[in-house]
Amino acid sequence: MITFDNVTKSYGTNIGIQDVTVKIEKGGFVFLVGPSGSGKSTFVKLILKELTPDKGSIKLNDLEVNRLSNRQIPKLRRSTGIVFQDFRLLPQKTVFENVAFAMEIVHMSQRAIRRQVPQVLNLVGISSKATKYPNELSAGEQQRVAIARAIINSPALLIADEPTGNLDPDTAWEIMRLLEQINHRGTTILMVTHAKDIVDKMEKRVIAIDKGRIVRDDANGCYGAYEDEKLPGFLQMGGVFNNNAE
Amino acid sequence: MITFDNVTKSYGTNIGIQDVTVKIEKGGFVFLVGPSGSGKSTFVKLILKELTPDKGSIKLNDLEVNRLSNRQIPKLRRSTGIVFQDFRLLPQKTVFENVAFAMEIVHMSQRAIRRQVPQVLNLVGISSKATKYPNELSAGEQQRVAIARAIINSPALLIADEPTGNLDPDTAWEIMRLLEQINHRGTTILMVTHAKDIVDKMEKRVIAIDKGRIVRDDANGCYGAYEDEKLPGFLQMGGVFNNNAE
Amino acid sequence: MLNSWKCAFKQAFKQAFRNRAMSVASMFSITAMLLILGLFFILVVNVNMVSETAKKQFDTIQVFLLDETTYEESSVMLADLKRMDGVSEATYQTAKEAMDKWKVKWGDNAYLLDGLEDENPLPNSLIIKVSELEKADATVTRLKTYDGIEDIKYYKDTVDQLLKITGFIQVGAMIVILFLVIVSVIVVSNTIKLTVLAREREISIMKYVGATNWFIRGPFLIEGILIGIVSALVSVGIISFIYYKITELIGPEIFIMLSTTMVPVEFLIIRLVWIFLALGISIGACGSIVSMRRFLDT
Amino acid sequence: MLNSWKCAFKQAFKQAFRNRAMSVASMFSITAMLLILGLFFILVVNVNMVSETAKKQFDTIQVFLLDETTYEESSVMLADLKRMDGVSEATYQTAKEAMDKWKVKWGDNAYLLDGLEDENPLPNSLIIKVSELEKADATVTRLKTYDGIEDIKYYKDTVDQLLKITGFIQVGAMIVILFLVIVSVIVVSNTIKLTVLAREREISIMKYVGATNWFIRGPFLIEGILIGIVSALVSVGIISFIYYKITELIGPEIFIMLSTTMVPVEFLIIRLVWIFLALGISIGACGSIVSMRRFLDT
Ligand SMILES: Nc1ncnc2c1ncn2[C@@H]1O[C@H](COP(=O)(O)OP(=O)(O)OP(=O)(O)O)[C@@H](O)[C@H]1O
Ligand SMILES: Nc1ncnc2c1ncn2[C@@H]1O[C@H](COP(=O)(O)OP(=O)(O)OP(=O)(O)O)[C@@H](O)[C@H]1O
Ligand SMILES: [Mg+2]
Ligand SMILES: [Mg+2]
Repeated sequence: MITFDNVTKSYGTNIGIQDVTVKIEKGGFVFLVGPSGSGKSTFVKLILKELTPDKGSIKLNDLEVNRLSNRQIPKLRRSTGIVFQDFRLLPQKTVFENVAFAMEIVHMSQRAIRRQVPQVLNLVGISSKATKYPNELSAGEQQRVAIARAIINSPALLIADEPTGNLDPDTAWEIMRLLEQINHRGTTILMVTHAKDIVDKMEKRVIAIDKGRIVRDDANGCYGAYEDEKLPGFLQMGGVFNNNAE
Repeated sequence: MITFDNVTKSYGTNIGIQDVTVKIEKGGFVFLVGPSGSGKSTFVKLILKELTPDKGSIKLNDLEVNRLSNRQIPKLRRSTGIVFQDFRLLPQKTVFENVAFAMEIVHMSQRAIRRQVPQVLNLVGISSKATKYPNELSAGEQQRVAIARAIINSPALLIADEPTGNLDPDTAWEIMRLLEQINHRGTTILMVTHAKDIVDKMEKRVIAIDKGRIVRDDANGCYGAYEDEKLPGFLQMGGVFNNNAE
Repeated sequence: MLNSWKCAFKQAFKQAFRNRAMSVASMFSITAMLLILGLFFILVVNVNMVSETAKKQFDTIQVFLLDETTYEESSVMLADLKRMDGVSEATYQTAKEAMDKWKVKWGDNAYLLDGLEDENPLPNSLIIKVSELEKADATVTRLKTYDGIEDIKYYKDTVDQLLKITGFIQVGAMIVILFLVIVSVIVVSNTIKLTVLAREREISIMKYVGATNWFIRGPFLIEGILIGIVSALVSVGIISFIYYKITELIGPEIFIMLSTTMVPVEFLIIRLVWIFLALGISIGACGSIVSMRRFLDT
Repeated sequence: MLNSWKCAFKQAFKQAFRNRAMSVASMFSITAMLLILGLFFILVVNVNMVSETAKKQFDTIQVFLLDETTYEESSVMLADLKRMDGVSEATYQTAKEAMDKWKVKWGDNAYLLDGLEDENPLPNSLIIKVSELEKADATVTRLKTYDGIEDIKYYKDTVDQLLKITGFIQVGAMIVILFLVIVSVIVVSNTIKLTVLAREREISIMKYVGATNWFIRGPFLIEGILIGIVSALVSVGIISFIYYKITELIGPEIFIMLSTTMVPVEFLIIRLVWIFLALGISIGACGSIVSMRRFLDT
């Protein structure tokens, strides 16, 4: 489905990603993890041609993404469901219209829109907010609207950049269940996340990235081992503070 | 420090918070948890008079927040450090300037600004990004800038709405250590979060809110028990999916 | 396709309504510029009318005949002249008739001429009226080829001056109107650019979600056109009203002073509606397309 | 305090630079509006000059004396007249002098007057020049109280007409300029409103972080003023250049046609700089303050 071949993308002196070579199979469910600023969002943006790589080639199915003309980009994006880290909801449209918009751009009929949108809103648990505008929603609710918009067209590929960052554990798990369901229907899922417990419990393939390079690629992996070493250190320091205070 | 007395705030038909009565002591470290859309951000916004309550009184120290005139609001906000859930960085200013801005509005000298800003940026681990603009940062980096801006004036009260939502566990823990350090120096901290492991391990006071009402208030509490019951259910369902796929 | 245009229209109306502040702002700017243009249009049309009337008063060429020229010879000239292009009238005037005219003209001072009647020093003459002042010169050139003519008199200096002044006014007005159109386009496209700039994020989000350029442009375009139409109609309304009031107020005085009526309101409205609609729509449409280009091309 | 103004200035420059697109857009709009205003200013100043010159040509009152009025009697009148307010010159003209003037005036046709010289039908007269056309009527009323006067002649109709026309032009120009100023203010404040609207988020963030209204307003205000100043200078430059070119091109012709020179460029520049700076600065400053109000009052 997705093939990165020696891809490098830097922002001036900042490293985005560096020499990344990776392949994600059709129908897979992949977690992309890594510390803040390690290049995860850059990876995602490259797939959607929001950014152009400095070097290397990116393939989506058999499509050479770099070679797409400006006219072909909308088609690429329409065939992919995307949950952006910053939601990117249209501020002038209601929740319903935001989700409907994704269907309108693929020229679905108004009838189909009126039938499917409420279903999806229900699925992510925000059907009661259909007529609200994004700025009238809590962060978690906005995130769920973004998820609804991404999945409404049953895309072959769903890319989610931190889709549970603003959700409480319960809702987060519900969303994960939803994603797993969608994955089982055949959709390839690439999910960027920091949620250690989710990654650990799901036992899916985990690609770990650090400073723009892939440092680990585990089928059935877990979030990462490094933090186990540091946590006691932290608790110890917390202890030191406590002692000082007492 | 903060006293809510029977405070209700609704948005039209939407409930924000309802009949909330709570007191947070000076020097305390309090977690505010609850499902998405339960009214946590509303609670925070009420303290800063970003919203006005429909009913009830809110006191900050001995200040009756509702009774503040428009001219007094800036003073209230300047005396409080705030990390917004949506960061709210000034897009036209660099990281350095964003943090410096918080010092400028309290009329600190340029010398003090030039000394302290780099220190704080270093503390949150983004000193290398000082000259970047917010839209050139990853989400986690933006969040850390927001934290730096909130703590730079050593406020007596620090309110953080989901300050680790976009951070990897390592960085999140570093930030938590920082907050604890600040707390030990006497700053009252109110932190809204969904990070179950952080809340559980910190063993601080936890106020749980649901549908706008306070449902639990534990000194040395944990994130919540409810999810323990549901998790097995989810795993079970995941199992069902797996069976289907095989 | 039809469906998608219907959709675009609905979107445009919604957008325009939800962006009330911006739509109203753009509308105000376009209306303001059209008002200025309209004002100038009115000035130019009326100045033209006045100068046309003024020119009519200098359309006479006097041809003084030699005393020895017979009536028959002059009749031949007259017939020839009448056939000329640009001559609307040509008559024979005897010395007696000329003297009578002078007397009328002199009014109170006519007694000065009393002594002259018997030995009338005035010659017989031909009085030629030209239809277009610009052709008077050609007529005079032709006249000079005739025999039996003592002198040709026409208000060459006045005519030349008048032609020059009206020419200047016309050229000046064209320059000013051109200038105003350019300024209007700058101001309005700026306004629209700002409108679009303020919605940069909205546009970029649409792109990220996979909307094609025309899908995004459609509603903006229609919105621009709608704003253009509304502005055009509003400004025609305002201009017509003001102009109507002005004609009512000073029209009669102008008539007395310059012996021309002002251009009637209806004449203006009909022309202005079309000019303004064309301007408003093209400004609105081009404005939105041009100012969106930089967001769409990336 | 001083420090904070320095800071505000630095901020304003940075802001203006980082918001180049917006700043340039506002600047264009303000410049455009000032250009239109300047154009009108030029027109009005020149029309005024022409009409003043025209009025000078009709500043003469002719007083025809009865034949029996002696030179001494008329001298008394003359002395009295010279003391009158609004009279700049008063001279005695004999019948002979008057006839000579007529001859000069008639030029080619002067031979018509030849027979009249001996029995000169023209009376002695007083020639009065008035300094202000508007006071001619008062002078005439005074003259009528004198004895020994046969008739008073001055171009009352022409003068009245001229006064009316120049009056109309002046009132009209004031209305048009007022209208233009209003339109400019609308357009420019719209532009600034849009600029601010596009930075609504920025302003609200500053408020949430605890900045006072003046702290936020300062840089915007200074930015507005800077833009106003730049626009004023740019438009004065453009106007002066264009006007200079125009005077060079058609100045001499205008002089020949209307026997007035055009208003010199320097005269215009000095006035325009101040008017435009005042307008630009106040538009920029008021624009930004007014359009920020709605964000700051909440
Ligand atoms: N537009 C940009 N201009 C310059 N540098 C950028 C830009 N976007 C990202 N970067 C830098 O590239 C690096 C990778 O950013 P990226 O957004 O991919 O990180 P990330 O892994 O998504 O982090 P997070 O978990 O915090 O979202 C960061 O150091 C960031 O500062
Ligand atoms: N401006 C608004 N207008 C209308 N309703 C609003 C507005 N802001 C919030 N709400 C509603 O009030 C409720 C509480 O919102 P709030 O932002 O306080 O939730 P939260 O606890 O912060 O959620 P999250 O964890 O997702 O951020 C939500 O149902 C939300 O839809
Ligand atoms: Mg990211
Ligand atoms: Mg919230």
